[in-house]
Amino acid sequence: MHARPLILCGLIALAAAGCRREEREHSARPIGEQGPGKVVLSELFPGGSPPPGGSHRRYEENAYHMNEGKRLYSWFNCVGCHAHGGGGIGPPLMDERWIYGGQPENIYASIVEGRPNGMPSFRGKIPDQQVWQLVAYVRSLSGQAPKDAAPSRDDHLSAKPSEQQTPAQPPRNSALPTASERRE
Amino acid sequence: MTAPVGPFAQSALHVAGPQAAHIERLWWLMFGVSAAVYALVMAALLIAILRRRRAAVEPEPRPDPAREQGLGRVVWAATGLTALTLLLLIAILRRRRAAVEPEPRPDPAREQGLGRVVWAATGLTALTLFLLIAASYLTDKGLDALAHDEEVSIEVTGQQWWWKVRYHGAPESRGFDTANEIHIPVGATVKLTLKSTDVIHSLWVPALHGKQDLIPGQDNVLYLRADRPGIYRGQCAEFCGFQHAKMALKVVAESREDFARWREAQLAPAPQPADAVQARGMAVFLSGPCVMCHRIAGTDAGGVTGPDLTHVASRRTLAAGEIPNNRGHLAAWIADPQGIKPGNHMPASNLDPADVRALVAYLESLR
Amino acid sequence: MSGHEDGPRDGRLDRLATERMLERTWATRPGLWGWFTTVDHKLIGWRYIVTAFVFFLLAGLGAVAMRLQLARPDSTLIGPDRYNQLFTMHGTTMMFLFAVPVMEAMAVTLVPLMVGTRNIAFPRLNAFSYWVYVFGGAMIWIAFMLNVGADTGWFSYVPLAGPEYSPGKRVDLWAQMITFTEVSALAVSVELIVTILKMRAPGMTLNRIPLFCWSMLVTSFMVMFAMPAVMLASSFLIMDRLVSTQFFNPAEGGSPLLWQHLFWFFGHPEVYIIFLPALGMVSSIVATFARRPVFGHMPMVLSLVATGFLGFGLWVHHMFATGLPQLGDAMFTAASMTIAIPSGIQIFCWIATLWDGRPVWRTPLLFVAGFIVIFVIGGLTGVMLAAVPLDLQVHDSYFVVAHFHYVLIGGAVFPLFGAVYYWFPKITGRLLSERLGRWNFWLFFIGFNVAFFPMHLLGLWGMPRRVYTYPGGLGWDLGNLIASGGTLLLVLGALVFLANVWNSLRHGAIARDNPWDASTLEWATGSPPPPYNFRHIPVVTGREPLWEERASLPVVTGLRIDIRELLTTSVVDAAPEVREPSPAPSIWPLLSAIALTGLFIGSVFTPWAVVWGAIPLSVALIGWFWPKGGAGRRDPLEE
Amino acid sequence: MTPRFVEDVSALPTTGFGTRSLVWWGTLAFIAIEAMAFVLAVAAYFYLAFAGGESRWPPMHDPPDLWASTLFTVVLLASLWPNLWTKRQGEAESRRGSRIGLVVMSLFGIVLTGIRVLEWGTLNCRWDDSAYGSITWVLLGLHTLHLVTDLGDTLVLTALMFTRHAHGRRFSDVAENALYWNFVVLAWLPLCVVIYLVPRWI
Repeated sequence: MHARPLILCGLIALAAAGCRREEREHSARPIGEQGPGKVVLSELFPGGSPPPGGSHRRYEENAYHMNEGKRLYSWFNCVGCHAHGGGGIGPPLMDERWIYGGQPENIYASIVEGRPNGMPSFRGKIPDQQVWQLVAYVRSLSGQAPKDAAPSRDDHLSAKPSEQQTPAQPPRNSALPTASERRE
Repeated sequence: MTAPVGPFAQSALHVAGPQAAHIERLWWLMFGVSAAVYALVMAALLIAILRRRRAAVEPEPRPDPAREQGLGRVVWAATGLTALTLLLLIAILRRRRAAVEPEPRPDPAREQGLGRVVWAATGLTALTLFLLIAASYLTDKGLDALAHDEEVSIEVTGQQWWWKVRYHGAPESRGFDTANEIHIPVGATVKLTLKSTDVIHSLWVPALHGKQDLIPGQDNVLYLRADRPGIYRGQCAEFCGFQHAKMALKVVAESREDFARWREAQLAPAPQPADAVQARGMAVFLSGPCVMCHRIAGTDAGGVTGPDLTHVASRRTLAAGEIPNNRGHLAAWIADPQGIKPGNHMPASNLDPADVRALVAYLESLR
Repeated sequence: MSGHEDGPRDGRLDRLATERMLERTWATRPGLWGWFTTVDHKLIGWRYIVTAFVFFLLAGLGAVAMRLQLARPDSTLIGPDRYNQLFTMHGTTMMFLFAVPVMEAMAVTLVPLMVGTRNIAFPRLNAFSYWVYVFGGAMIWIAFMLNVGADTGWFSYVPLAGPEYSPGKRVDLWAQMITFTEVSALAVSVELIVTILKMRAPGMTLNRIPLFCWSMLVTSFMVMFAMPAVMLASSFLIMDRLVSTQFFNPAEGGSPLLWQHLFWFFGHPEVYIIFLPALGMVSSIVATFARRPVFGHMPMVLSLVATGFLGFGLWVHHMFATGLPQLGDAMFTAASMTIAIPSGIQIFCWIATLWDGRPVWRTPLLFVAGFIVIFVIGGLTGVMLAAVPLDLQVHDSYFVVAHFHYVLIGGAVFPLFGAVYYWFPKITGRLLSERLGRWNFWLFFIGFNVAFFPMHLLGLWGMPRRVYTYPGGLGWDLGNLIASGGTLLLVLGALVFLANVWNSLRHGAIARDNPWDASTLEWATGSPPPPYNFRHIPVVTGREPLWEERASLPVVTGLRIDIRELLTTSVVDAAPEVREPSPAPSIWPLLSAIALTGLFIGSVFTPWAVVWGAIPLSVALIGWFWPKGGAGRRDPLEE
Repeated sequence: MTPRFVEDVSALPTTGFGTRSLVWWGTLAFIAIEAMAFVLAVAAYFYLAFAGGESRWPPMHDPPDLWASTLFTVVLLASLWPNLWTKRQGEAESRRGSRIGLVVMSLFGIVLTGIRVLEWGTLNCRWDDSAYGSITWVLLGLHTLHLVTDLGDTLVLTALMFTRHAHGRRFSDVAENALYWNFVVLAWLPLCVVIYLVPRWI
């Protein structure tokens, strides 16, 4: 009997979290409405700057968006260079090292603007919402997303533990990889 | 909004091929048997209810059998499903009688008589069921009788929420991809290999055959034949998510000549733009979001996750049977796919209206 | 043994003193505390029934919303996301939160009265099962209100319900709801089996058990052997989604069809779990109103048992379109059609009973007649669906929707409403209105047929099920409009029913002990029954005890009445064996249910909740098991 | 209705063993439910082995090592004797015998749980490697759940037997607890064959 109010409070808390996590918005805003106010073009971007409006939080806390990001990651062949996060031709995405910053708007910029040495620009090709979905998913690769919203295992061959089970690795900025590192 | 289709283009009772015809025959057999059984049961129930109506006026523990028989005949003659229900209604509304003493141990002789009737009915039920099992088994055999020497071999892959259709050729370079529309020659056996890359779907073209599931990790096969030319609608029959309702396809059964002509046309690469507008459309296609998912043979567009658009203009519908394929609907679909089919995987684009016009002109040229 | 020897016994005191003492011993304390701690099977049973009907109304409202959406082609009233949640909630609620629980609830209320005992076996487990059920149901509906409603259908086929295609917690909550309801259903079935086998009144030998109790016995056994399948399946699903097991992932050695096998191994018997209790209700009603015993008691019992066995041999007929080997298909066709025989026998026996009896047409019998008229159609279409070739056409079409509504509404809901009209006076002490009852029946009967008969045609004409909209021009428009119209009649019928209940509770005619002059033991006590059910445990001398002993009721004496004591008897002959103490009220079942709820819901978010949640659960269970008081007082039971 | 006294039951006992005990029937029913779960889990194992996506079984793993399970099985079977002895003590309503038996059985339970912990390390697979790993873990997990549950029961009952409640119905509880342990032992034998030997055979 005394547990009732407690349960109620718990439910309300869960509800608030649940709504953000479970929303399924499919009406993507059309392409062209570009994300963060200014897209930085320099090669070196300091990470750690607080997100401007926090609009990307919507994506990172939302299971559906992150799952969409996961689908697009494979549909748009990100796997081709970055593998399932382990890296290959491109840098790995599941560790704590970020050359161009590991904050959402950094990753957003990398996708939209492209980066030297192979990362093409997808400006005009990937609608804004899908870029944010990809950003959220990419961050979940290094465990940056809430565990109850991050994608679980694939229904295909599992190349790595699911994003849900990836331990969080807070992003550290690192300089451009040295030549020797790149060769590895 | 919806693509026009004829009435009963997706009906299991308006069949166009031997497989579906076998099943339709079984249906009518079962319907006939069931209707007869139902009429008998209802008649029995009705008599059970009606036969003692006089008892209320003058109690009669053992009614005269001859009269009972006569009453039975009358009621049997009056049998007919709706009529029976109506009679039931009247009979019940007219009955009013005081509660009577219960009879905890009914007369054994009467019980024996009832027992004989019940056993006879049970035996009859078993016999009927046996016949139906046999009929079902024979029909199943009949479905298998369609020789497995297919003239056309088609691979259908279910995807959320459209159908990828691949025609195998010999050599394989004579194969091609299309979507949401299957052309088959009339009178030819067609083999459909059914696959899925995401969730379970089910292919159902009632006019030609029953349904078969498309299951990830498992290939199912369906043989069918169309005996009449026509356009038959089919639809996904296994719940597959958001847009399960709008995952339709057309089967176009045409003469062998028409089919051969269609096949040759599909094999060709996409035609080059014929004018400046189309050329601009092609440029928009190649530089915009379209290329991320769609392929047009003969161009740089090589996306494989969406439908192949090499000959998109030759298809009758867009968005898996949802809208007719014409200029207006095509433009609407490009501008706002989420409005037409919420939740589907095609994102809205924010192209300049002139670009959309050019893009539509280009896509319309891909016959 | 010591300490049980002394104390007042029934039969040694006068009637009033006996009743006063029994009342003091068995009554539930007034107030909230009593409400939370009661172990009286009647209170819990009524609570169970009311809760199940609330879920019935919620799911029914969901159906109305769906029919509004489908009334016209290309309707945009409800979008796909909401619609998919709606039909999932409708199916899930109807099957897991209404149909099975309401049948078990009727049994929890009636079986102890019918077999002539003072309380159900393991009454604390009974209280626990109710709390678990209500928490599970509340969880899934609160989730639905918060837009976290499951949206993969009541069958939740993988991979659609798997981790990749159903992100978020929607399906996890659904799967956990299964766990809740299964725990409660399994607990109730154990209670019922033990009550029916061990707690029957002396003299109620095996062949004198009322048909309703037989049907509940068979049902309970079916629950015991069917529900583990779905618990296993839903556990696999949760583990796949939460800790990345690979049960249903074909790329890693799993199989999506494993889900279907496990689900339907439960799912088909489930239909009979819902249907068999209804058959028992029909038998009770027919016997009472035809004024004679049901014809063919033995064939009826054997049919129930046969249905119970055959029910486990049919699951593959839900999977004919998955491409299984043909020989297996043929076997399942034969098995599926064979089950029509025991069903047929029962229908024939009831008709024979009505034929030979002198039926009194009150509302309960009206519902039984409606049941036969509707259910036979459902049975016949079921035979059609068992034929593989025909199934390939109509499977997952509206034909199937029509079929199982004919079977489940015709076969279970109509008898259930008949049963409510029949036993309402026993439960509440007041009769429902006959006039409103008839309105209720005819609105239901006509509304049901108008709503569901056209669906047969829609299915044959190619309309698949589980679609949130459909295009016009395929010949489906009119049928859908008619079906939606029928739904409104059903709603009216439900309103009449609610009005009838509401009105009767306040102004209904007061019921005597045995208002219908029925033959089974529940009518031998007051309406409503006192907390101790019977002043003296009756002795049964025939199949229709109250008809055989019209002058006075033979009873036993010698049970203690100052403590909760009841009589257990031998399984076959019902010879008295033990004066069995029965547990007193306790708060621990509720606390255990809360602890279990915490564990279940927590485990949706982190697997470690299973470990941490086990601690409060263990504490609560130990509290439950730990005996109270000193010698001579009742000790709690282990299970 | 007017009652007519026909029989006096006041001489009946207030507790019974075996089929005369309600708890015995309840225990049996729960055993049946759990046995069904085991049967279905084993069926799922064979379904995955023969009809799942793997061509080899076990796929890319060695079969589980045998030493821990052999030790477990031997100790488990050895526990049957003290268990049956305890059951007889309960049925004889011997307070001392029941106490000794329950203490011994608690020790057996603790030792077996310890061996079980080691056993998890010998499976040579993880639950998320493949369907083989998943079903193997679930089979072992199901049995562990029963093992731990019964250990918990036994510990609570042992504690009870040393309190003032050690009389009357406690003895039938002792007998029913022993019945459940028999189930835990018997259920293990087929599971052991499936988990440890079947991968070597197919």
